[in-house]
Amino acid sequence: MSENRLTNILVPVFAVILGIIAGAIVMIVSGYDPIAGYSALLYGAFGDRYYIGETIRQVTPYILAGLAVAFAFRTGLFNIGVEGQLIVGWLAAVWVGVAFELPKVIHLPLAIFAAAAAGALWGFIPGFLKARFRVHEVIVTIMMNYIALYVSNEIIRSVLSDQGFKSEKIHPTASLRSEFLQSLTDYSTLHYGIIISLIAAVVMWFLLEKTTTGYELRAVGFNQHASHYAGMNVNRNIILSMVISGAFAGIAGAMEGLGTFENVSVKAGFTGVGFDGIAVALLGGNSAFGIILAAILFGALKVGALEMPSAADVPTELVDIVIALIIFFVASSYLIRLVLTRLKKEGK
Amino acid sequence: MLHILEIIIPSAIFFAAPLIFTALGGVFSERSGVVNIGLEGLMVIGAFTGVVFNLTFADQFGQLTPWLAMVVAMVVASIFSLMHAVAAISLRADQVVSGVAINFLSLGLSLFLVKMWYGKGQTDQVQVGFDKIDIPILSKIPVIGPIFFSNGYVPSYLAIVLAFVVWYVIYKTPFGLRLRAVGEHPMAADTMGINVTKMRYIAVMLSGALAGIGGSIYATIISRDFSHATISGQGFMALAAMIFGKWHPLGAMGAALFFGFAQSLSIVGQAIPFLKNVPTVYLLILPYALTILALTGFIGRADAPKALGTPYEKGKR
Amino acid sequence: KEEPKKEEGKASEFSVAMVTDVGGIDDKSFNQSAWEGLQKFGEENGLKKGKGGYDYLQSQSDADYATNLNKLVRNDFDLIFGIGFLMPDAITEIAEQKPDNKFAIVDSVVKKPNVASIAFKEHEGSFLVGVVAGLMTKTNKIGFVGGMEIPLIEKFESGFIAGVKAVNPNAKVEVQYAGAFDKADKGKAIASSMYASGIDIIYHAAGATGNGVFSEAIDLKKQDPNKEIWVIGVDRDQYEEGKVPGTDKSVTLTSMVKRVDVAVYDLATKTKNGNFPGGQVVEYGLKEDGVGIAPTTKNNVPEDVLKKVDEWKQKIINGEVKVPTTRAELK
Amino acid sequence: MLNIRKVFGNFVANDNITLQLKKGEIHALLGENGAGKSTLMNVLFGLYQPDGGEIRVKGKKVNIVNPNVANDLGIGMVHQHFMLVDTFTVTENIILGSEPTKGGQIDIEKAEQEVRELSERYGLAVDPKAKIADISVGMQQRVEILKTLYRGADILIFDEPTAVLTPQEIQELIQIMKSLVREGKSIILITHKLKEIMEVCDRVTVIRRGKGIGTLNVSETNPNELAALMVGREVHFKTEKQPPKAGKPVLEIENLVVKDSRGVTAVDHLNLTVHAGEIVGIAGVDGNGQTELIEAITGLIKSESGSIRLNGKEIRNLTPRQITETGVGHIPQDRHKHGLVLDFSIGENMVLQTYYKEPYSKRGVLNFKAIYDKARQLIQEFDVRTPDEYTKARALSGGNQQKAIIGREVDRDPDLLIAAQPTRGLDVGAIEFIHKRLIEQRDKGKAVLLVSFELDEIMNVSDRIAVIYEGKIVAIVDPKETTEQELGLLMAGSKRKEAGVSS
Ligand SMILES: Nc1ncnc2c1ncn2[C@@H]1O[C@H](COP(=O)(O)OP(=O)(O)OP(=O)(O)O)[C@@H](O)[C@H]1O
Ligand SMILES: Nc1ncnc2c1ncn2[C@@H]1O[C@H](COP(=O)(O)OP(=O)(O)OP(=O)(O)O)[C@@H](O)[C@H]1O
Ligand SMILES: [Mg+2]
Ligand SMILES: [Mg+2]
Repeated sequence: MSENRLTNILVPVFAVILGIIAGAIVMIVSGYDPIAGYSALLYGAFGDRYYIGETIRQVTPYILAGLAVAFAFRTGLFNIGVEGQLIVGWLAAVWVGVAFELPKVIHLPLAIFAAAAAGALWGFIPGFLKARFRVHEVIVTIMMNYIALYVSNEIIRSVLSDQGFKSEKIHPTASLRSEFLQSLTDYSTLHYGIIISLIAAVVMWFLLEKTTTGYELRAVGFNQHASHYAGMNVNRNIILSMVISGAFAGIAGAMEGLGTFENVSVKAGFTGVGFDGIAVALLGGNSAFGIILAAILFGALKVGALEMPSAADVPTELVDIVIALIIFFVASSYLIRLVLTRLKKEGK
Repeated sequence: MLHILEIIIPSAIFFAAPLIFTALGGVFSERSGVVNIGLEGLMVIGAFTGVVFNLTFADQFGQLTPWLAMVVAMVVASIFSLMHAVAAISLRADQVVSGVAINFLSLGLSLFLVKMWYGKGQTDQVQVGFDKIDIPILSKIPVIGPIFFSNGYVPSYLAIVLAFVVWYVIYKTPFGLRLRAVGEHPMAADTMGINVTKMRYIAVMLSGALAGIGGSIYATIISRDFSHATISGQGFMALAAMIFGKWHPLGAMGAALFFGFAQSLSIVGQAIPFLKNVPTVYLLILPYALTILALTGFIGRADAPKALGTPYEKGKR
Repeated sequence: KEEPKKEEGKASEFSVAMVTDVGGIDDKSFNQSAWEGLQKFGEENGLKKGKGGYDYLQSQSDADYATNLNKLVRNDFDLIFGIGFLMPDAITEIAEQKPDNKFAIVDSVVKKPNVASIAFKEHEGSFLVGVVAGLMTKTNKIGFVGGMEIPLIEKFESGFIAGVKAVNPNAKVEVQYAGAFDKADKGKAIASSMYASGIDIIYHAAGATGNGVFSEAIDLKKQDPNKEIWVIGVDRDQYEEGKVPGTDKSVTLTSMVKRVDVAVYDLATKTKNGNFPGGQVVEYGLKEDGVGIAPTTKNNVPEDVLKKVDEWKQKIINGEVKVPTTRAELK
Repeated sequence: MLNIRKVFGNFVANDNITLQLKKGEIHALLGENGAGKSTLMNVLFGLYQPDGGEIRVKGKKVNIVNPNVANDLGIGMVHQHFMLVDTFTVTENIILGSEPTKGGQIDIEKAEQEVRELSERYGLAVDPKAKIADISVGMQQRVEILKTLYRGADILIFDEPTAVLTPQEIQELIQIMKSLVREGKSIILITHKLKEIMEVCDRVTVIRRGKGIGTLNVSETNPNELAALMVGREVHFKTEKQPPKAGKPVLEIENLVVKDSRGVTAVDHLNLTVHAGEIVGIAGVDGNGQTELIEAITGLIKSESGSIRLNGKEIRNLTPRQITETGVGHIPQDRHKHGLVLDFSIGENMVLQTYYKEPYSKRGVLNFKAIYDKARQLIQEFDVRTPDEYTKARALSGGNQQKAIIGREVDRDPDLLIAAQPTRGLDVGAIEFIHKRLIEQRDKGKAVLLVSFELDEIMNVSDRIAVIYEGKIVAIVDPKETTEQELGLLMAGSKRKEAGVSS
């Protein structure tokens, strides 16, 4: 049991180490200096309080996107639609942030709630289609991503602006920004969203592990037939799972809309945060705590990467390669497990 | 109306061609039981390789360049797909996750190389592309000729021919029978002396090869250079076409043509009187919405290969 | 750690940097042009690329603008450019936080005392290429392909149509927007449908989406070298983009060049000399040589047409003709 | 096969087993669940590589590295779980891997012709063009046999071939095996059914816990000796039980109509009553509506019409949960599909139907202490062999999984306990245990409904036997007054009268 748990922790750690080594090899082969590259990355992620603020800001949506992917995953569903749910959440949050003038205690929660609701709605559709027609959610969520992108762009153009490309700035009462955090981090874009992310992580853990609802969701995820046999409403649980997952993703969008950007603009393509969420969830072993750690890692990699071209002449894409390889190694954990058991045996 | 078809259909076909190639690749992979979400990434590799080859060797090979680029892209992407094969088949990785990793990696790696080789975010424009042709004789047929056989690219017609070839291979040859057996019931195939692992490797590599072709002709015909935005969603569209087409080569081709049609309609639509007042957004989301509708049973149930997504472990019950 | 560097930098030289949007410094458009201007400035003033000289940072997504601007501030550049109409929010924010630093924004307006805004009269340049198109069309059908439907691109559209109508009231201009600046496939499909419907000249103001327009035109030209179809380039001289392989011809009729390089160079020079136009909008039009038609235009456009173009150019510079900037003004 | 040794991890599945097969004999391989029979055969067939020992065919040492080599040596295997591709035709399944071709294309006509000829020669009567999904289990097995014959096998291995067959089909299979032997083939037969060994086999090799116990001539042994050799102790075949004390009706079914997933009427105006304190066994050939009947009672599928009453209360078409709460326990036919969430711990599985009730949860929050306390108690009581209650259900052997399910269902103390094939694939020891538990329930005054394809089990355990045929109960008989022959005929659809018994 405990041995198993140890392996479960060691696998992602090994994956990260292997990914970083592979990244170094890529740099060496391409004629870059890996030490300079990684030092630049490290400096760009944690070098001073400004960079730390930026890193935490990036970690915030990553945690939520990771939770969204993981929540669905734990209940047997693959939500590739986090990206689209995030986009509609972002839109909804900004919409509320722009359209109303309310006291902060009402306005901010309302905007976040709107984001969660929009994401939930976007998750509901694939959930419903899966429950009702047994349509595979992977394909539907991929399609829903594109629909989210085009529909939200259209709304930004024709409703939130006058054929412009971005909305107005949200009212300060709906903003997550804070002078205090900015002064703390030398004017980084850090905002209070991180607290919401951490709360969301606790909520996910509690909901899934400690409640009857979570028990049902997990049971349905593992074995629908047995859940039906046990008297659970399978369809309702499938939908619920996608709705909750979508709500997490929607809140991730709110973090961008109410914190980082304070507006929403027409997007030529996806934000990528939703897809990165898959990596976060996977590396985090789909557990709330693991996701926080994984989000910190990926957030630091992404933010730190921006320092690499100027300080070490290394293209930022190196970090995308490293992240991809980390996912690869985690996915192929069979190999790492094999090596670990070998090592253990020899140790005995 | 006829005139509008003359505008829409040729562009529907050239939009569809990369999707057809890639979707046919998907058919091979998924028929063997390996999910391939990585088609998008494999197309990226194909597009990248095709463009880089084209830029590098255009002087040596002249008009032959795009064809050679296509072949090289095919080879490189199929080698790249080995990563998915190793992870999904030998290392029993979650196939969806491994596919997602392929997508991340291919984009990261190709952009990294572009920056390294060209010192900037995208390549130059390729100078030697495929030629537009009117198919001799066929294009002279009244009505149909100008609509279907004029103003097309050779690779587009190749894609359609290939769909029939793949159909023949999958349904009429021993290889196809074995491939389908491996995707439906790998253990049964194993006991019949079929090397499940080998079959799946071949299938995944074929999917890489065809997605590579798809990506390279997309880049050569349509975008003409390679950047982060060159392949943005076409691989997923191909995946959708394959499912829409019920994992059948001709179905996949039909679906890809349909998507091409929807996309070309969303663009040309603005020029058609009765579509003029329809907001573009409806036409933009049309292919995606239709795919979802189709999946909900509009066109009957689609049964995926039974072993799809499950790694085969010898001796596991 | 930063203190000594600051003194060193300030004492000896003037340093300048820019943040690109996602296009990068080789987008064959305003990012590239801006970088060319900055390079020219740097070289002429004996600066080195990098900290303390001239440099750029490329953004991967719009999330990076603020971060990149901040990064340059932290590296003590004396003047920091934000390139592109997507940048104003980020510039506004950073400019508020760092009132002692100097910023400039291209293609947008930020009203802050420490920000200089660079605007171009794209409508004027577009008017001139509209004149070329109006005089050159054989079919009296002309196309305009826009990237995103935003006020900036509307300036191109309005100026262009006004130019066409000024010389050829019978010509019809069909307008289509691709919805993105990086969707070559859309550009190609739009071009394909436009050429098929008898349009013979397309003006694109669509960034990389315009690559698709070129690709379609080239392929059609290759298929039938006698076909009279043209593309009008944008931002830079796009003659090379229009080269038909195997020939020495180009489908590029002319290009509306937007001399971001001129503006960037000019503003950097002003600032170095202590004339930073903070809080102002500096406009670059025909008069300032900030916009214009490409020199390669003479390859495909006959002398008499060029002469006409020149006449119109003078009229605009003199103020005789006022070019519309919006559809409303066009009417 | 000499001194074959096969190790999985630390587990020795085959420990120096020797088995010698003579030409033209039917050789039985006997052993408990998990004794290592399938493993040994998989070694012979090339699916596993042995860690020790050697295999000789016709005196020559061979190295069987994969099934192809086995095929070339004339060894064919009919697997315990059929190895057939559902969506393929009979012919496609048979030729798979050695397809006749004409110009690169499969020559399907030639193949069909060959299959037809083979099928006729051995009296198998299989339609070469039929889809596997559309033919009966018995037919599917014949396809499996044809697969081996098509490849020219001389040695045929049958792994538990009779477990899935009806008595009639078993008789037909026995005829087929005999005809195969007559044609000079040799057969290794794995089965748990001692009766079959006595009937058809020439010799028998017994293995226990991976070790070879010995080889006997069937004519010189008897079932009791074999069972004792296999288990290592005396086994009682006849389950001891008191006469039933039947009480009031618990389950009353009237005119029930249920359609199966394809919309075909599977249960057709069925009537059945089960009383408190009795075990009613449902005998029938697979596919006569048993599954649909049970799923309709338990609410897993909807029924068309009729009535199902539990203790007088109408429960037809209620949800599974409502029905469970009314007092129905259900040991499902497929323990992996319905009975367990394999990736949950044993503890979590123990509260699969009761997790939302106190003490297991309060105000929507689970109480894991209560859950695992309960699990420990049941594991103890029902002798579930598991490292601990936190172990995933997946890690348990089939018999122990079944014990866990029975523990859970019995513990809820339902008025009606439905047991569908509760002993399928289990060894005699486990079967004995489960039968005892069913009878215990009955003696506590509960109603028990038992569905089984094993006539032995039905005869042994039931107080009354209801024979189901084409969705109807065609007869109710007393096990003490009937024979397997009679039951077999009834199950095959012949009227009671014809069987010579008045109803
Ligand atoms: N692939 C495997 N990996 C690890 N252990 C295995 C594997 N296959 C079988 N075993 C172990 O070997 C033992 C023998 O299994 P085998 O399937 O040969 O039993 P069997 O005699 O055929 O049982 P049954 O009567 O249930 O069919 C099993 O109890 C199991 O512990
Ligand atoms: N592939 C495998 N890998 C590891 N362990 C296995 C494997 N197959 C079986 N086992 C182990 O072998 C033991 C017995 O398994 P097995 O399925 O043979 O039991 P069984 O009693 O024959 O079950 P059944 O009644 O379902 O046939 C279990 O503890 C199981 O964990
Ligand atoms: Mg077994
Ligand atoms: Mg067995």
